Amino acid sequence: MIGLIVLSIFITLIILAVLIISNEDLPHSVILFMGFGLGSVILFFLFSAPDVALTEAVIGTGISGVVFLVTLLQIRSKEVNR
Amino acid sequence: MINIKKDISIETLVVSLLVSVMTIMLISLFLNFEVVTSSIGTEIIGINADTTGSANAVTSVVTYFRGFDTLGEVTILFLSIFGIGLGLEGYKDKLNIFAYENQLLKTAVDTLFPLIILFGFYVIIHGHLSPGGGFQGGVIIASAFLLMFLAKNDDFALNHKIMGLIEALSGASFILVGLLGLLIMNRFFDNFLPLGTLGDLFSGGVIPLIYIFVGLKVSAEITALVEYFVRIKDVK
Amino acid sequence: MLNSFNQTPFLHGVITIGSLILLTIGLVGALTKKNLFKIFLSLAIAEASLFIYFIGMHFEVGKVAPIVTDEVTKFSLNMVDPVPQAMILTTIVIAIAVLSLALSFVINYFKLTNNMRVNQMDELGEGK
Amino acid sequence: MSTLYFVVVPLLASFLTPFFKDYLRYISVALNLVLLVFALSFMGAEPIREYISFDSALSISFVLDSASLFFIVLFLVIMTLFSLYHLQEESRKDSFILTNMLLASVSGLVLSGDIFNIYIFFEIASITAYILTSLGKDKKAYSGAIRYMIIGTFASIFLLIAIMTIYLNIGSLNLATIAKEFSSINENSQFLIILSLFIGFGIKAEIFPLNFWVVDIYQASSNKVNALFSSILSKAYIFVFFHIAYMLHVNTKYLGFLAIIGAISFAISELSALSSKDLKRVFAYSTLGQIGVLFIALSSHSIDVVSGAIFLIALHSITKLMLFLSLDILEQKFKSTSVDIFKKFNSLFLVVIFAIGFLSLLGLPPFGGFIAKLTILKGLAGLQEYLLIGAILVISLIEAVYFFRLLGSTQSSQTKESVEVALLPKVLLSIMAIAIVYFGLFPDALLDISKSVATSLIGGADV
Repeated sequence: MIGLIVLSIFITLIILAVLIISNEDLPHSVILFMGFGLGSVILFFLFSAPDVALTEAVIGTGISGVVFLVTLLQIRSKEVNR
Repeated sequence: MINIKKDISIETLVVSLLVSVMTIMLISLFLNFEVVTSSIGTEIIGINADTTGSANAVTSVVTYFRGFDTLGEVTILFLSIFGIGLGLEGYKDKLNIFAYENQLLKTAVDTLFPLIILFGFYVIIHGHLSPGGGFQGGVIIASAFLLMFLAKNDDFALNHKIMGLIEALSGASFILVGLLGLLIMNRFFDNFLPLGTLGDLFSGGVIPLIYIFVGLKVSAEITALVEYFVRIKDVK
Repeated sequence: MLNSFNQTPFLHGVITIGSLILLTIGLVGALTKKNLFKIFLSLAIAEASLFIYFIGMHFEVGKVAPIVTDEVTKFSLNMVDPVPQAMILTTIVIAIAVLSLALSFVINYFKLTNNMRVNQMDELGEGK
Repeated sequence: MSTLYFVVVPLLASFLTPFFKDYLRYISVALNLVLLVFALSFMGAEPIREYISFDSALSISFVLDSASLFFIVLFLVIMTLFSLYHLQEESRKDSFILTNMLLASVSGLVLSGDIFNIYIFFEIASITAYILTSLGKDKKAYSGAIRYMIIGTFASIFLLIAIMTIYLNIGSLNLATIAKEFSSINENSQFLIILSLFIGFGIKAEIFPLNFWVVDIYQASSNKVNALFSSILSKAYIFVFFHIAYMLHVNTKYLGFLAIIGAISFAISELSALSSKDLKRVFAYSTLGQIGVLFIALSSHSIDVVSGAIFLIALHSITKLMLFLSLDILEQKFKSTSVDIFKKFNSLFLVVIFAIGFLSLLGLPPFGGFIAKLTILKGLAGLQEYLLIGAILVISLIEAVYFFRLLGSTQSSQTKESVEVALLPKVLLSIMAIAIVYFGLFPDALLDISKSVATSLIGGADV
């Protein structure tokens, strides 16, 4: 079944990527981006690469999500103040 | 969500067309070739058990065969967090941007914090036996500190002197392990400790040692990164 | 019929086409979007697609992770290539380092100018 | 005697920065001098290939042949002069860490014999450059740094594509192995690898059509940073690109393409420089022009021409360092880098320095630049590339227009302000000026070295 699972994950990832880029709402895109990271974590796990999966989970999804969100918060707080 | 009128301009169309043509060329190219069956990776799998004594071949590539890349990687992390610090230092303030209190989180974090730290060290120390290692464990430790920042706002402060010391010493020790290899075995990062039995916690020669230093450095650095980002406050 | 879906060539085909489409989406996004935040998101997607491609192409159906455990008791050629995994591990860390540096610059720039759009960054140029 | 010290010692020093406190500037000078002596001790030795951690191509290797040694020595000389110039200022943590990182990364770039390791050093050098650009901490600096990061991420994506295609096709990362196997893989993959390498390194080596961003970055950065960019960073990228190109025995039709691109780059940059009103931009355009000449010469696949290019690299590095540091003195006085400040300052010393720099860049006797251009033109004549010779000569005339215009404006009758140059910069600038004149009058020693460097660069994978 691995072929079909990989295919469906790829389709999800492509839809997510289009949504991330075309979305007008920035926080929305960041959440979707973390979902994108989760999808790639599953892919890495399926590809017998648990090390990379773990790294992508903690770094690619966790920390980069935090960094993106905090950047947004910074920009938002300023825009509200303006 | 997709606003066709606004999103699709001539520029977008041209760029999309060009990149798509490139992609189709790449796809037709990549679909045609066979991945080589014998690579340096397969050779490494063949000799790994005897040369490094690490049960995780990825770890032995990261810390031993391509240990110098890992040094570069640690350097990049160090450098970029240094750069972030240079820029954001001026905005640093005691208040953090999460200006709300969550009593539940506040209570839970006291139990969770040591557990997460413990888990982080577990991942670091078992880097040569199971998936994980210095980078992953280091980031897990840093995430415990992130939780602290979220829960306790101003009540939680890091001692920057100790952080800087950990960072400097672990980075320097990482290089010194390499230099010891150069002095004893005449090759940088070469193993100068007994290998032990494959699969034991105390095995793999210098690999656990290197991963501990990498883990300490990464955790200190990512914690600093998170702190810089979380504690930015408008100066005005 | 269903069996052919589980063969390595089909899998590699899916990985190639899928990740290159992701790469295209990322590059197009980076080239056409005007918001700095969106540009760096798109670049992150483009990089992630390369990681997926590289790991995926070294996987073949039935191969296991290159780790000796209780079930897999010795190193054999039925394991996936560890070198690409080590390379991608390194590259993921580099990518997040570069990304967070970029975002810190964006924060600094925004605090100075209140501007997030790349086409309005007109500080540099002839006579400025 | 490990070649690794060139990379590891600066890294160790920058990791240990918190312990050095106020002595950073002295440590910086000492470190550069020690490494320079260490590098000179390799002079005349046989090429060395050193494997790190494991004695086969499974591990990373460093290669020290006369080409990489030449570049290491050149970078160390520049860095030593730069750190000496820095002695007059306070010790600063940021400049210490960044210069050391820059030194480590460019040394790694030229020494490494492993394509993925080159990528790592490429990234270290890039990040250092981003931070150096942002050091000004104002709108301009951040705007420049953000642009640099966007374009730099594109470069690293393409470099990654090249490395992945290489590993998928050849199954090795060692440059020597790749060089052996490269001709046996399929044509399309070869083309893809070369194209991706060209885009990846071309962006960083500042070559047309990938150099539209460079001038803005130079304008955003301070003069000292520009001196480093122009005399160290771009040279390292150019060397690595041509090193890999020659190792892979790239088809001559691709090399011909590079020569044409070089000529276009030269022409466009010099034409843009004519209308530029900002000295930083003028010097940046001039750097781009010289890089165009270097691309013409380096892609010729002939030892005579390439040795001229190596000579030009050495001369151009020293000249640009001198010019940017002199501009730095002027900027500190006038707080501006507009071309108008050339009419305002009154200092015979600086006029002489600028004159030597400009005339050497133009390639007029008796300065070093003349010998470099003469060698390149002679070699090209030997190859019967008369079109390229004509192009170089015609475009040099354009170059002459704006350089003489700048020199002429120093003699204008406007009211002048005298500029005092402190002793240390005066000595350093004089040393560089004397070096330029010296290499113009007695070029033989450097020409011999250039020839051996060119031989080992073109010979490629023979270590």
